[in-house]
Amino acid sequence: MPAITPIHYLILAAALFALGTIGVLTRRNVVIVLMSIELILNAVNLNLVAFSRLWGLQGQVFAIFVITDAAAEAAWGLGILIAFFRNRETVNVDEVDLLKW
Amino acid sequence: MTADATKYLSHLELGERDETFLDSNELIINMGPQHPATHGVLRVILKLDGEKVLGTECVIGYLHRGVEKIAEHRTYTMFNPYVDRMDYVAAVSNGLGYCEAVEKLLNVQAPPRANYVRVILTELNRIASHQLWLGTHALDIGAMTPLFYTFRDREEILKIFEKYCGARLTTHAFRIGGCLYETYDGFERDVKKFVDFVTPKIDEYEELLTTNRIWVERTKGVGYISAKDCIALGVTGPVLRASGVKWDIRKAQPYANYSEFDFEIPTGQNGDTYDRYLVRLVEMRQSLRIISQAVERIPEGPIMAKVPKVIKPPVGEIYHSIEAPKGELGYFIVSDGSTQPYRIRVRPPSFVNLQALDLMVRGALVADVIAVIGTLDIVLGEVDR
Amino acid sequence: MTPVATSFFFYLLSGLALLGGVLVITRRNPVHSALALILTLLALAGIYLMLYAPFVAGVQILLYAGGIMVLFLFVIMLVNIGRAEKEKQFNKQWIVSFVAAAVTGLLFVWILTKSPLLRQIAQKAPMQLPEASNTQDVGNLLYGQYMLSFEIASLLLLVAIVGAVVMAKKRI
Amino acid sequence: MLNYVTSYLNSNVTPGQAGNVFWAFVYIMVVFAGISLAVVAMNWLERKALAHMQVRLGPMRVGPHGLLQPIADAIKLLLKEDIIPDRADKAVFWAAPFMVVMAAFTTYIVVPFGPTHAITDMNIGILFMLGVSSLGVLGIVMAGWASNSNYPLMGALRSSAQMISYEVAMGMAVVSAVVMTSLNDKGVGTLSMIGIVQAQQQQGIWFAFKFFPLGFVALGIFAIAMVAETNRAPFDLPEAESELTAGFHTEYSGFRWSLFMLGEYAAMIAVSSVAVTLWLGGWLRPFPNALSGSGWDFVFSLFPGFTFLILAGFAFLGVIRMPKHPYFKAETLGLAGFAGALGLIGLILFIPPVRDRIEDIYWFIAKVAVFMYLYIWYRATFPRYRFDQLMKVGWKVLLPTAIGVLIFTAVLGVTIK
Repeated sequence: MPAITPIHYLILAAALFALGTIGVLTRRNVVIVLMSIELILNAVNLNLVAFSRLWGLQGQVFAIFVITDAAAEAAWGLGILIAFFRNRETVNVDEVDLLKW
Repeated sequence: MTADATKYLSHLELGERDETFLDSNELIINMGPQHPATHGVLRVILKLDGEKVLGTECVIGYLHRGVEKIAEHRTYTMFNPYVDRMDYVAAVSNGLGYCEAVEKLLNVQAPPRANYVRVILTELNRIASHQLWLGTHALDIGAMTPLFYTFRDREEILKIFEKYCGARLTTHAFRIGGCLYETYDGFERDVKKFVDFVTPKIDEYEELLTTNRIWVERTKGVGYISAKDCIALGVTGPVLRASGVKWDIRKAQPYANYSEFDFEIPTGQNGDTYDRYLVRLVEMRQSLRIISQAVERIPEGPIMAKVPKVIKPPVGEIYHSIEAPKGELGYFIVSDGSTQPYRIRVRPPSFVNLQALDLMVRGALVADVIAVIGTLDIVLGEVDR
Repeated sequence: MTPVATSFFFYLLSGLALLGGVLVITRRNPVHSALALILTLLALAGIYLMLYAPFVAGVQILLYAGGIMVLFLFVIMLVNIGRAEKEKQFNKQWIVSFVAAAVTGLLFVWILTKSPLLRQIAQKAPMQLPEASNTQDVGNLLYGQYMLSFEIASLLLLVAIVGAVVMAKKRI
Repeated sequence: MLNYVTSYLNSNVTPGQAGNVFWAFVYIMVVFAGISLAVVAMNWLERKALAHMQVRLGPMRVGPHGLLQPIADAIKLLLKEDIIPDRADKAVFWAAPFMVVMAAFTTYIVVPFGPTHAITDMNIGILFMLGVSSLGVLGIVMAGWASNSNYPLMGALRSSAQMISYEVAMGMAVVSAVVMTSLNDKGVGTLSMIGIVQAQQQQGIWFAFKFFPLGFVALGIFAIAMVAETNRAPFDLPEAESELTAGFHTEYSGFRWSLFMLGEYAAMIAVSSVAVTLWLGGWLRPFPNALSGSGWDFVFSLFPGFTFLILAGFAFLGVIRMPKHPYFKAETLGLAGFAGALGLIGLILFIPPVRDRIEDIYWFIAKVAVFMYLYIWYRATFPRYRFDQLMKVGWKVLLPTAIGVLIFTAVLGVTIK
C-alpha cells in the first residue's frame, strides 16, 4: 500500500462532497436533504483539517467554526422543517412551492 | 390501542387518529389493564398531547364478579363472606357495613362488647388499608422504600387478624348480630403492643416523605379538586376531607359505638395530592387514638345478640352506610321477607371516587395521572365488584 | 500517541465514511439515513485523530454525533410519517442532478490528480504538529487571532437558538 | 518480539502513549474484564444494600448470601427467548443495545486508574469522555424508535431531552475543573485525564476543596447531572416503571435487555470515575499534605490489604453465623472459601512490590465505590421527579449555578492564582 498523502484525504473529501451534492439535488425528503448538507460540510471540514496538516493549525480552527455553523444550521433547518410540517403535513421539499400560505 | 375500544368512547372524540403527535395531533395511550401503576386491572385510555393529558377514559370491569347478583341467590348469612372480596384490603370494614345493614333490617342490636371488638378491628383495618395505600402510592411516585416499611408494619395488623379469626385478608370477622368469636387471650395486650409499635413508625414514614423536596414537588398542587366538585361527583372519604369538607360518617351519623370515642376529623385546605397524603396520615393517628380508647374500655358481656337461626328479615328496604377507609361505603338492601335478599346494591367508595379522575388530571402530565390514581386509593375489586 | 498502521486505518475509516455517505442518500427511512450519517461522522472523527487534530475529533464526536444527530433523530421521530416512506423518494430532475453532481465529483478528482499545484502539495512535507498541546494551541488561536470570529460565531448560535424556538413553537 | 513486550515495562507512560500495541491490547482486555466483573459485583451489592435499607434480605438462596445470584441471573438472561417485535425495525432494534454498551465501554480508554494504569492518555481526554458517553443517547433513541411502540417512544424522547439538557450543566461543571488545572506557573491547563490528576498533585489540593466552596459546588452539580445522565433514580424517568412500564427497553428481553443493563452500570462507573478524576484527586491518596512523609506513605499503602482483610472478616463472621444444619454445609464451606480467598488477596496485597503497584488503583476504585454507593442510596430514598420539574432543575438551577461557579473560578484564578 502506498503511503497516505494529503491527496488521499482530499479525494475522500471530494467523494463525500459529491455524495452530499447528489443527496441535496435529488432527494425529496427535507430531513435527508439537511443531512446531505451535513455531509457536504463534513467534506469541507476534512479538507480544512487535511490542509492544516501542511500549513498549521488555522485549518482546525476553521473546522471548528464550520461545526458551529453546522449546529446553527441544523437547529434552524429543523425548526423550519417542523413549522413546515405543521402547516403542510408533508416533509417533501418539492412541495414547498409557495412563499406564503 | 385497538380500534374497537375507541369506537365507544364518547367524550374523548377519538374518531380521528393521526399518526404523529405534533400540534393538533394527539397520541392515544392505553394505560393498563396490565400496567404496574393502575393498582390492579384498571384500564385508562389517555389522550395526550406530548406528555400533557387532554382527557382520560376509564375502562372498568376486568374484575367484575357480579357480587350484587350473587347476593340474590344466597341467604343473608351466606352472602357475608362475599363482601370481603370487594375491597379486599379493607375486608373488615366491608363486613361491618353489611352486618350492620342487615341488623338494622332485622331490628337487632349488637351487644356492646361486640361493638368494641368491631371498632378495634375496623380501625386496625383502616390503618392497614392506609398503610397499603401509602406504600403503593409512594412506589408509584418512585420512592421504593416506604412500601417495605408499611408492609412490615401492616404485617403486625394481619397477625392480629389471623389470631382473632384465622384469616389475614378476607377475614369474615363479623356475623350478623355481633361477632362469632370471643377475643383470644391476650388480644388486648397484642393491640396495645401494636399501638405502641406503630406510633413511631408513622413518624418514620413522615420522615421519609413529608419534607422530602421531590415528594412535595410531585404532590403539591397535583390533582386538585375543589370541595364543590367533590360534592357534585359524590366523592367521599379522605379525598373529600382533603378538599376542606368535614364529613365523616363516624361523626355525622355515628354507627357501631363511635359516638363514645373522642377523636378528630382531619381536613385539608388545598384539595391536592399532598393534602390527601397528610389527611390520611393524621387519620392513621386518629385511628390509633380510637383503638387505644376502645381497648381500655372494652366491657365484659356477650359477644353475640340473639339472632334467629334462619334470618328472615321483614319486608322492607334499608340503606346503611359506614365510613370505610376509602370513603362512604353504603349497602342498600331490599328484603321481600324471604331468606334471600331481593336486591343488594353496594355503594362502593372507590367506584364513585374514580369518577373524579378525569377532572383531576386534565391538563396535567402523564406522571400526574399515576400520582392521582394512587391518591384516589382505589381498589379494583371494589370498583368492579 | 503516534498513529500506527496508518494506511490500514485510513482505508478502513474512509471506506466506512463513504459507505455511510452512500447510505445517507439512498435510504428510504430517514432514521436509517441519520444512523448512516452518524457512522460517517464517527469515521471522520477517526480520520481527524490520524491527522493530528484530536480537538476537532473530540468536538466532532461531542457536537456532531452526540448533539446535532440526536436533534435530527428527535425531529425525525416527531415528524415521522409512514406515508413518506411509500412516496417517491427522488424528485423529477434526479437524472440531471445526479449527472451534474457526479460530474462535479469527477472534476474534483481529476483536478486533484492532475493539477501541478496539488502535486506540490503531495510532495510537501507535513508540518510537525505537536499533538500533546493541540488543544492549547487551538485555544490560543481561537481566543487570540480569531477572537472576533469566535464572538461572531457565538452570536450566530444565539440567533439560531432564538430562530429555532420561534420557528418550532406552536404558540409564541 | 519478547523485547517489544518487555521494553514497555521499563517505560513510565501508558501503553497508548508508548504506542505499544501488545500492552494496549492487554490493558483493554483487563479493563473490559474488570468493568464487566465490577458490573456483576455492583448488581449483587445494589440488590443487597437496597434490600437491607428496605428491611428485607435480598438474594439469599443462590450461594451463601446470594453471592452467586448474578451468575444465575446472567444464565437466566442468556437462556431467555430473545423476542423481536413483529413490526419493529429489525436492524435498528438489533443495533441499539450494542450502541449503548459500546458508548459505555469506549469511555474507559482514557480513564486513569493510576499514573500509568490507563489504556491511553489523550490530549482531549475529558472531551473524549463526554463526547463518547453522549453517544449512549443514540442507543436509547434507537431502541425507543425501533420498538415501534408508544411507551418506548415516549421513554426515548424523555431520555434524549433529559440527557441533552443535563449534558450542558455537566459540561460547565467540567470546564470549571479544567480551568483550575491552568492555575500553575505557565498558566496552561490540560484536558488530559492524567494531566488533571497531576495538576491536583502539583497544586497539593483536590479540586473539590479548591476555592472552597466553588470546587465543591461544581462537584455537586456534576454529581447530580451524572445521575440524570445515567438515567438512575431520582431521574429515572426514561425507564419510569410506574409510568412508562419500562421506558425505552419495554420491548426488549433476554440478552439484549441485559446489554442495556450492562451499558447502564458501565456508564455509571464511567461517570463516577470522571467525578473522581476531576475533583477527588483520582488515584491520589487522601491527606497528601497533612499526613505527609514516608511513614504516612507506608501506613496508607497498607490500606488495600486491610480492606480485603476486613471484608474477609465479615465473610468469616457470616460463616460463624451460618446455621449448623447439614443442609447448609455446602454454603458454609463456600462462604468459608470466599472468606479465605479474600483474606489471601489481602495478604498478597501486603507484599511490598504488589503493594506499591496496587495502591493507586485501590484509591481510585475506593473513591468510585463511594459514588456507586451513593447511587444505591439515592435509589432507596428519593421519589421520582416529574418531567417538567426535571427540566426545571436542569436548566433553571444547575446550569446557572454551573455558569456562576465557572465565572467565579476564572475570576479567582486570575486574581489569586
